[in-house]
Amino acid sequence: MDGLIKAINLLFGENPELRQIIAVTLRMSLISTGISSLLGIPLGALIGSREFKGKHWVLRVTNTLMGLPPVVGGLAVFLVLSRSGPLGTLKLLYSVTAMVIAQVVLITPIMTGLTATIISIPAPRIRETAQGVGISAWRQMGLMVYECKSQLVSTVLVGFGRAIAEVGAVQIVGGNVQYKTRVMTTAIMMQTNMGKFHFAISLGVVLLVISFGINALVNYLESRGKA
Amino acid sequence: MDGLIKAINLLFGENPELRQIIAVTLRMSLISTGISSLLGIPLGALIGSREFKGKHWVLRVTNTLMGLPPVVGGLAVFLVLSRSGPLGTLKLLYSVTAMVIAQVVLITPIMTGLTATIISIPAPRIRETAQGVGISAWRQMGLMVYECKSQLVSTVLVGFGRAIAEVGAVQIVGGNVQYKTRVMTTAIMMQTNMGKFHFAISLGVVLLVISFGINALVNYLESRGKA
Amino acid sequence: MIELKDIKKIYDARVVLDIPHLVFDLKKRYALIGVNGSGKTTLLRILAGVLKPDSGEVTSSTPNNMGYMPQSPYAFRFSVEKNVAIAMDKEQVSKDQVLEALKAVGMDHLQHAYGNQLSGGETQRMALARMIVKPCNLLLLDEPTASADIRGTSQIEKALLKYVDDNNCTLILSTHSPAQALRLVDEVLFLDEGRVIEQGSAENVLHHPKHPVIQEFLDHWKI
Amino acid sequence: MIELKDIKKIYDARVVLDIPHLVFDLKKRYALIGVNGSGKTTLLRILAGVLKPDSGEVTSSTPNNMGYMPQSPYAFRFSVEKNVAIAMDKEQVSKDQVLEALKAVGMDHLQHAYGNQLSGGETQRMALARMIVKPCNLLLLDEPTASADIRGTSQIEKALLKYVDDNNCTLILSTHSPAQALRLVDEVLFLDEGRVIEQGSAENVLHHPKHPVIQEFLDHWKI
Amino acid sequence: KTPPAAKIENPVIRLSTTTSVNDSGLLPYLQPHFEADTGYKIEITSAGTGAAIEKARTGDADCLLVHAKSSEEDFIGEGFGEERLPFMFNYFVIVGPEADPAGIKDATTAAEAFAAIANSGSKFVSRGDESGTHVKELKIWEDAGIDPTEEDWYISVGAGMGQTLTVADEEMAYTLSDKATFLAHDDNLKLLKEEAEDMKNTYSLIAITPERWEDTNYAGALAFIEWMTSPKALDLIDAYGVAEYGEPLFFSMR
Ligand SMILES: Nc1ncnc2c1ncn2[C@@H]1O[C@H](COP(=O)(O)OP(=O)(O)OP(=O)(O)O)[C@@H](O)[C@H]1O
Ligand SMILES: Nc1ncnc2c1ncn2[C@@H]1O[C@H](COP(=O)(O)OP(=O)(O)OP(=O)(O)O)[C@@H](O)[C@H]1O
Ligand SMILES: [Mg+2]
Ligand SMILES: [Mg+2]
Repeated sequence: MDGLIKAINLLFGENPELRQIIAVTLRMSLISTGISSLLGIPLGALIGSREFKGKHWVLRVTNTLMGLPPVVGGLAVFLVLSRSGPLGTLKLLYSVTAMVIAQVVLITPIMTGLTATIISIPAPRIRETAQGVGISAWRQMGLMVYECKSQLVSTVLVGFGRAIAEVGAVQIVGGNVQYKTRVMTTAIMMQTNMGKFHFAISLGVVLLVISFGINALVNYLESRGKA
Repeated sequence: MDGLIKAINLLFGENPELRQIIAVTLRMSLISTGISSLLGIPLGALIGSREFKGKHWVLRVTNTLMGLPPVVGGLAVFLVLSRSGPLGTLKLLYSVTAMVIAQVVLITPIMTGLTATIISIPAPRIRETAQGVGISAWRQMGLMVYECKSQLVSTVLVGFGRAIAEVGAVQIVGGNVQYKTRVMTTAIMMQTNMGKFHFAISLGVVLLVISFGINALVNYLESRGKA
Repeated sequence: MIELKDIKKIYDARVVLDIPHLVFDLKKRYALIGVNGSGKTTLLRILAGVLKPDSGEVTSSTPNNMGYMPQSPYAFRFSVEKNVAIAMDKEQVSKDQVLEALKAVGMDHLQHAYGNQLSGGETQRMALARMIVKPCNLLLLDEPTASADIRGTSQIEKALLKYVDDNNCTLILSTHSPAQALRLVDEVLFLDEGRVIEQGSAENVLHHPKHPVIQEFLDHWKI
Repeated sequence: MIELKDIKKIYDARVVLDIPHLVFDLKKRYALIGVNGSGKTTLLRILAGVLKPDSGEVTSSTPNNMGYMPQSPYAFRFSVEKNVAIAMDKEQVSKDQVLEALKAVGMDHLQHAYGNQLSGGETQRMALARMIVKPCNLLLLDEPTASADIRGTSQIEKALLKYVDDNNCTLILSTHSPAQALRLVDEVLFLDEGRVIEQGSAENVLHHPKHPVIQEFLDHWKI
Repeated sequence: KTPPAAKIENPVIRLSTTTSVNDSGLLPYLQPHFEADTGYKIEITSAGTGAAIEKARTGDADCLLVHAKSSEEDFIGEGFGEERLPFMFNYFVIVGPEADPAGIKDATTAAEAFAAIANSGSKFVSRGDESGTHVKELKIWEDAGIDPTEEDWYISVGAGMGQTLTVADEEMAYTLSDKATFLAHDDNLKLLKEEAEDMKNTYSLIAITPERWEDTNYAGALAFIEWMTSPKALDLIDAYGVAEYGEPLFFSMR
């Protein structure tokens, strides 16, 4: 309770830091969800919409990558972006960009796998009809995505949930640098390590409220889109 | 490379610790995935199979909880299980049971949300047919789950992926106690903290291989089940 | 007696069903006829309780033990046998009864096949077996023979008449075949744009329709 | 000329299609007739290339610009207009053409309705409009009027004949109506348990069948 | 020498400690000796100093091993712990890039070194997590008469020592670290400044009072403290790290 009041004070009071942290959090989560969706949905649709040799193995690998430990994914990105890594010269480490990259690595397999699972349900019927009028495999894929729109919106929200809730990777590649790459989860982690458990939980509640707001907004936009 | 060799040595060499860590990891991930599935799939089926007032809000809340930051979930479980918490007398903190509880808190919303999304696709048609022969709403739910079996198996694998990959919550409630609650991810985290990145990554690769094995096994069992 | 009062179903400002008053007598057989989109399925779904009308209500003089077969029945991913047995309560399931129902619709040879792998006509027949495997006193069938071949249609019609007789059952079905209506039912309801524009004995409505729309429609009735 | 050689389709050790040799001449009209499960859909799907036979091959003397309508065509969650237009390449889409095709099957009044909210017969008609909105030289239709009402059936048959004439198109359809076969096609292939047991002019096969199975089958042909 | 296990009522001791003692490998190194000598089993959980103390507050530890004097005194003042027993120490060190752009090697005190860093505008990574190390760092800035918090060369990461060292390594920046963590951490940083008295880092043991939670293993905590302060344990501590790093990581206080 005390922690919650403190968090709300931080949020609406004089101290602008929480607002700044929320801004970075949203920027990072939204951009990485966007990029992951743009990569994962087409890829998942590709896998889910067609029958091909080795599909089983592709699905297994995707499923496995869905369980890539964030710390490991984060470390891999770290090693690539680090000074001694192949992309070290870009000096991206400890930036929001680096966090977005790590998130994209983690979320894209999730978007891919879930999309493939969902698309595979109506795929056979759509394929038969679409092939019958000579629609190219690419356009078929597009039609399948369209037909599963509302389920895929849920998938995007799952991705967003992961992005906003993740801490391991973001901590490693973002570094939790104050005023720069500190996001809600790394701030929560920091409070936790400082033993301020209730304050950490309160920040968590603030994060959930934001998350819920985004969910409600997306659902509202989607239901309006249905007309 | 060096790290990988070291990890493999640890795995197959004299040192039995890695094997013990893997055993704890599997025990924790499998049990928590099992419990979450037993809770989340029926709950998701309940939500996905019916039309009721406020369904939208239930879905939004579920979606939001899918994005519960592991650290926050872990902290909440910590505060409940801690000696000063309501369930302190059970002395569950720093045990595999505590880790399982935290994982269940984190994974159940995911299982619920994904199940609801998937079940909602064939639900209307199944409902019309089943209602037409007087099948109770409960049995209808069972039929829907059955019809989505292979998609729900994917969902369970998603849950397992989360369970085996999660570190934040498990660290807080499990405490990373050697020979007791140390799992792959907390071990990886520890190596990371010591700057032993390549060794950490190698442990991550070992974890992914295990994950892949479980995936392949489940897929194999499932495809055999189809006959 | 099943009575409909002021039933209306509206989709996007389009009235697809509008029935001020309609009565189905018990133990009688009815056919719904009308062009595509005239509201047959909508009416059956409302009677079956799987669709809520936007206004009005359906009342019944006796408690109904109802069976309803949708236009595209769902076939589950398990054996045909089991697909039929789902209609029965777990304790009641009798292999003989299931097999008998399958025989009646000419599907006994496929009892072990997977429901979801059947052909169109086979699926419809299986769904019919599911309806007649247990007793009911109100049977609602949406185009029950649309996908059946002509031999199958004969067989199904015979099975249906037997079932309705055995169970003293009220039958309401929709069909695109006036000939089938003449063979199966007592009364025909002709639907047009969501309204029942004529109701009467099958003979009267299909051979001596009063309404010019029906006359024009029946001009297309060929062999 | 479309030639099938040694075509076999086997599901779980059951041979559902077995065609040692079969030829379809170009610009001719064919009907597949047979009981449920005799293999009509399987044959059409193999001809359409949406199903791979377990052995044998289909060869064609000329490149085919093929159109195939499945037994349960898919209706997309957008307008009827757009559902029809998906058959055309993006650049070609002409509103007039779409409307014309919809008119031909009696669906122009529903052009703005959602495809996935149509009735059974409406869905089938829309799917037919999708087939005839653009030219093709091989048209494969699986029970194209199974869900259509009798007026709709007349209308569709007229539209189909016109389309086939206009496009000089080979037509292969399946049907459960011998009468429809007589009205629409030159040749009938009678399928039984996956085999073509008789092939010949519609008149011969349906009025003077040689095979006793067909004779027995046609006994059920009523008005 | 092993006392019979039957005499021990509750054989499990929950020790809450900071990452530095655990990740440096000291505790895992001492643990088997302690367990063999006393028959107790010790469960070590490590976290940031604040969290480590907080876990003792919530009753989830029997014994505390930390290095933050004022927090420890608060803890005892609130009646959670019995007595603070300093038993070993090491030194904070200033580490940085090998090139040492600020030239802190020539500084005589830590404050002087910090001033040199500030003057050269070289990057400095701060733990920023209110840990003992962070508090020490702020104290040195104060001594140097500099407020770095608004400077753009000052990177506050809010993280543990290991992560802070990683950031410093990547950013080619300076940072203040405890020596043990620095030596155990793999990086390219160089130890540039090692001070005596004003950079001392003292570790203490605190037994949690059994008054609050009746099942607190007070006897176990006392046994652990007794063993840790025994000549044998102190010798082990003084020897730890010599083989690997050529010098001890911790120094016992006798
Ligand atoms: N995927 C499948 N797996 C197993 N059996 C199948 C599968 N698809 C079709 N069959 C079987 O093959 C047989 C032929 O099916 P097909 O759909 O070709 O029949 P049809 O002549 O079109 O029947 P209908 O008149 O009912 O449409 C049927 O008995 C059917 O059960
Ligand atoms: N969910 C819906 N949304 C909008 N319109 C609908 C919906 N369901 C049905 N309709 C429309 O209502 C009308 C009546 O549909 P219904 O299914 O009752 O027709 P029907 O008489 O059964 O036709 P058919 O002979 O083709 O089966 C149709 O024009 C259909 O397009
Ligand atoms: Mg209908
Ligand atoms: Mg067929």
